[in-house]
Amino acid sequence: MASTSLLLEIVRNMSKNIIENKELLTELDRAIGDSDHGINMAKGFSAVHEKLGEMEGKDWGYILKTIAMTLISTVGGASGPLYGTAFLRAAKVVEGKGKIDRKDVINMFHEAIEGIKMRGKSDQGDKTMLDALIPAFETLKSAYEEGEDSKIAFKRAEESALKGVEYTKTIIARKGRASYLGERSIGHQDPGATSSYILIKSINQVLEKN
Amino acid sequence: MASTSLLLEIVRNMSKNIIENKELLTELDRAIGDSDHGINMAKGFSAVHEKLGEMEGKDWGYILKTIAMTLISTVGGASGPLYGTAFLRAAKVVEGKGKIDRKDVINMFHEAIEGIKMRGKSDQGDKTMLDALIPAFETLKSAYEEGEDSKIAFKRAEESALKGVEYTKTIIARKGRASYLGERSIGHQDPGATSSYILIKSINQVLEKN
Amino acid sequence: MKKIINDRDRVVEEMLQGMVKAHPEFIKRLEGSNVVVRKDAPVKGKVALISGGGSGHEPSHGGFVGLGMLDGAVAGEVFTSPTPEEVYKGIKAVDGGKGVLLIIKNYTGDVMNFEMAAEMAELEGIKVEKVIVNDDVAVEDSTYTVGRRGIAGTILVHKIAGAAAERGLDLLEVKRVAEKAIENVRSMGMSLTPCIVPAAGKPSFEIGEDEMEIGLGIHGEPGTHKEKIKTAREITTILLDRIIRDKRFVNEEVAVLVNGLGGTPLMELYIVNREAHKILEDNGIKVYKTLVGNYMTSLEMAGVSISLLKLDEELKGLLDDRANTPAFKQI
Amino acid sequence: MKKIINDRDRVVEEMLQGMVKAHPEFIKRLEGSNVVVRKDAPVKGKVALISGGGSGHEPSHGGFVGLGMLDGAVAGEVFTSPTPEEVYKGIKAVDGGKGVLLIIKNYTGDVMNFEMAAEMAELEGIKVEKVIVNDDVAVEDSTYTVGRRGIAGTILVHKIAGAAAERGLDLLEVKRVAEKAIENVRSMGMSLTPCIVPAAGKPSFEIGEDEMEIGLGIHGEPGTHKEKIKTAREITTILLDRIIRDKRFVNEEVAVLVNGLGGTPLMELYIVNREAHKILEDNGIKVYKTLVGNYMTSLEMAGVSISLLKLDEELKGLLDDRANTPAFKQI
Ligand SMILES: Nc1ncnc2c1ncn2[C@@H]1O[C@H](COP(=O)(O)OP(=O)(O)O)[C@@H](O)[C@H]1O
Ligand SMILES: Nc1ncnc2c1ncn2[C@@H]1O[C@H](COP(=O)(O)OP(=O)(O)O)[C@@H](O)[C@H]1O
Ligand SMILES: [Mg+2]
Ligand SMILES: [Mg+2]
Ligand SMILES: [Mg+2]
Ligand SMILES: [Mg+2]
Repeated sequence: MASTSLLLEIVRNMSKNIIENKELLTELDRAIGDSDHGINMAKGFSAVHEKLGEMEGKDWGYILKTIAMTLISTVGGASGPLYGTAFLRAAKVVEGKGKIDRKDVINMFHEAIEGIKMRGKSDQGDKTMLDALIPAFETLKSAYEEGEDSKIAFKRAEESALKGVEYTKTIIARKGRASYLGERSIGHQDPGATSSYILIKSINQVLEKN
Repeated sequence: MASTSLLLEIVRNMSKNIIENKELLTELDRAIGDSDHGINMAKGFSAVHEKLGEMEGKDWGYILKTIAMTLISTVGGASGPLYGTAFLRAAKVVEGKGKIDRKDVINMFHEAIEGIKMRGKSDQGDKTMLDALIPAFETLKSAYEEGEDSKIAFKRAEESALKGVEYTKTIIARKGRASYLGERSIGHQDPGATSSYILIKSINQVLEKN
Repeated sequence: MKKIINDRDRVVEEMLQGMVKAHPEFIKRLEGSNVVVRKDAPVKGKVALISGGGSGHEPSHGGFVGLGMLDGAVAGEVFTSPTPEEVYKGIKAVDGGKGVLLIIKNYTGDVMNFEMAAEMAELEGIKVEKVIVNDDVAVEDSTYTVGRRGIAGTILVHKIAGAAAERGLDLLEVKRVAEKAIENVRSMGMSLTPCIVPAAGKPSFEIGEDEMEIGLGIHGEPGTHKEKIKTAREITTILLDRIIRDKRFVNEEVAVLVNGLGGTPLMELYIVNREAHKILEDNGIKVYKTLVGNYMTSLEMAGVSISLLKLDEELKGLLDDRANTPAFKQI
Repeated sequence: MKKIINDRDRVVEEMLQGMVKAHPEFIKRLEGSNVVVRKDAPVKGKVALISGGGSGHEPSHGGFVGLGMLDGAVAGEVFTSPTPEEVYKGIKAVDGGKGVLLIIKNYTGDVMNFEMAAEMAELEGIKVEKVIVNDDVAVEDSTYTVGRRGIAGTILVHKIAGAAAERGLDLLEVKRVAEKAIENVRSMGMSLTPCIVPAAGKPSFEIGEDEMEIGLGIHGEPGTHKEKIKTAREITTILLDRIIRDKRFVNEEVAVLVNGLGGTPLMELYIVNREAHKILEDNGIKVYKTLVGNYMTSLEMAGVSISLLKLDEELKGLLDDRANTPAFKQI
């Protein structure tokens, strides 16, 4: 059972890692997008970071909804509504909950992905954040099914996310700005997949410490 | 006594030399002006070159006036009206003449310089074409006064013109675009003085061959 | 990065302040937002038009706010779609009771954020319709792609829809003519240099001294491919060929927009216009109206796009209507 | 040299063709010349205004030909004054019987060529007057110098004199208000990059990645000195300080022109405008009107100039008059 203080630690770590990787994400977006993914994400997660105090002591649903609304109302671009929708859909699953279990984790993750698919009219293989998130989710799910604990499950999920990021280098973008490049998008890793990987890694880092 | 066929040979040589030095003159103007002196002069003297046929068999005044009008109506910029006025004033001295003598040469040269001074409201030491022309003229005059022939007189005039060009490197421009640079114009040779030197050298080259 | 700015993270805020100071007779800033609206907004009894998107495309879109064009423009960060909240504020501020039309350029971010804003406004009982401009033929439009981008042709859609709204047409009618304009407009661009997003501080792509980028958009993104630099004639031919291949303009009357990307001097745009007129004439396409200038830019990028809008009598009339905005005036 | 051109020796000819194709409702080309005149030239019974100079300053000057501004614009080669013959053709074509005013920017070449043209026209019985614009405070004005240059402030002189002519004032009256405008206008510019004269093919000066050139003109000539790049605020302060030191603007009402040199995006011009308004306010100078945009450019040079025009009631009225030209419209 995971508490909201764990969640807040994760959110703090997500903010830290996103802000630290601002340059990297922007640089990746420079190659196949419009040089702003790191700027967008750092802006959003700085705003999230500022709300950490206000989230203290609130339930899982409230915290995730606050993150969602903060991202939606500060980021803009494509990643703002996409990540915002993901967190919003995850929030619905755990409304009012003080602690959550593995089933909640699976449901949240599932809903988040469905939210992105819906909002982005996109799916795995389009060279987007989904190419990190979907494999990570599937790995997580089977690890849980195999009875692994969250530490191991998220460790494996992180590895799959990273593989997903690597995979984005090999495919043509079909969604987002990178899709305008056609063949030229091959060879470059997707910035959004990379930020998704960073978010999952952020979860993992906190779990490992606890 | 100089014939008009000599004059036409000189004009042909002037055109050739100016066109050959287009890049050099433009490059000099790039440093302290607006990168067009070579372009302007080459345009003017190409037009003059095209009129050589039409000038054949005409008198000194007609030929010089044709050059003047051609320069005025094709060059533009500062050098167009200045060189145009110079040739126009020289033309007046030798109107209707088939052959000219040394006195005519002195008068023409004098009038040309006066024309430039009047049109340009400028004088020696302003870092302009006058800094090549005036010393050249003075040397020519004293050489004639010393009884030297035209070959020697123009040889010396060319040397003085070159010294004048060198001198322009040491002074601040007070006329033309270079004057806007103030102190920064020091160290650069004046493009117009350089084109004047080329014109005098063109006369000299022809005299030496004849 | 050579830019005349103060703080690379505050360029949009400071630009908007400077824009409003420059054009107080046309526009005002909506307090606490990056939205500029007509000085007389909301105009009662008139359908209102909102456009916007990332900044860096000036004079788009704030420069087209005024009589006969937009009622409001929502500015995001440089090349980043504004948030739903910002767009929502714009919608609320301009609604004069006859509803609001959103003119959206076809980018994932813009579409998502504007649509979320529309949902928010509709919850408050404001009638909102949207059209999505997708004029850029450099991008393939198929079921496997996100479709063509919206680029400079958007200006012509603003003009047409703005005139219709000013004439007093109702929301669905304004939407209809906007969609007709979108259906009839195609664009294609190229560039000689990248641009630098201030907050990123680096050129948006690398390009050789003798190369040009063909088929790029307006966000500093690379184009579909690089080529050796060609003459204005060849470049214009490349752009128009693609446009004419995409849609039938032959024997039609058109409006031509030769749009500078920000760093290209007007001299070169006029030279491209000369070539464009020649090529159109050779193809039996009659030019009814020409616009040449920086309408939809990409910061300091050097480059040009050409747009063609096929005209019928209705569109001609709307195009000829009066307009009075900072960057588009027609008497 | 990255330019969208065909032939570096034919840019002016091709640009003029493209310009006339773009604006047939405003201007026409005088056959066999590089002169564009109002479509309805000569306007009978109106004093006519001619301006011009080297090309490369677009939209200057052809873009300001039309109602309420110029009657004709004479284009020389890039940065090279047109010949007397060309100017003379322009004068003849626009004279509507009430005489012609030449608006000359203070450069040796322009002054000499325009004066020679005036002499030619006077021989034919045309009344010609001239005014010489010298707004650039970067250049010292003393008996030992050729005096200040004419730069972007010229646009304001066109507007004022053009309005006076359109009102039907006679030649000497139009000249008087033009001279009043000249007396009251001051400008100062800076740049971040050089430009490339097409026929020369090389940058007009060398400059470091972290340097800017202060006090330069509009012909790609270097300025008075180089400095490290500063913020928009500091740059605007440098420019306005020089202007305000040169002439007393304190407690006066002014028109401000924030002019882009061609390669600087509107975003940056608006940021400069923001700073300018702040500084003027701090100095007790009241802004009556603001213009921001590319009015007097220097090919693709990145940079900006600021002009201030001190206004009295007469100048305000003339500034507010209607104008309808390709690049300056006021309804
Ligand atoms: N339709 C979509 N579905 C899922 N993810 C998307 C979609 N469009 C874009 N993305 C993701 O968003 C990332 C770009 O985000 P960002 O640069 O912040 O926004 P923008 O593209 O508007 O500049 C891409 O790398 C991609 O992973
Ligand atoms: N007032 C003047 N008197 C004499 N010569 C001048 C004057 N102004 C400029 N010049 C000469 O003209 C030259 C520049 O000519 P050019 O570059 O063709 O014209 P512009 O200065 O109009 O671009 C200068 O180098 C100088 O020698
Ligand atoms: Mg991006
Ligand atoms: Mg020159
Ligand atoms: Mg973006
Ligand atoms: Mg010149």
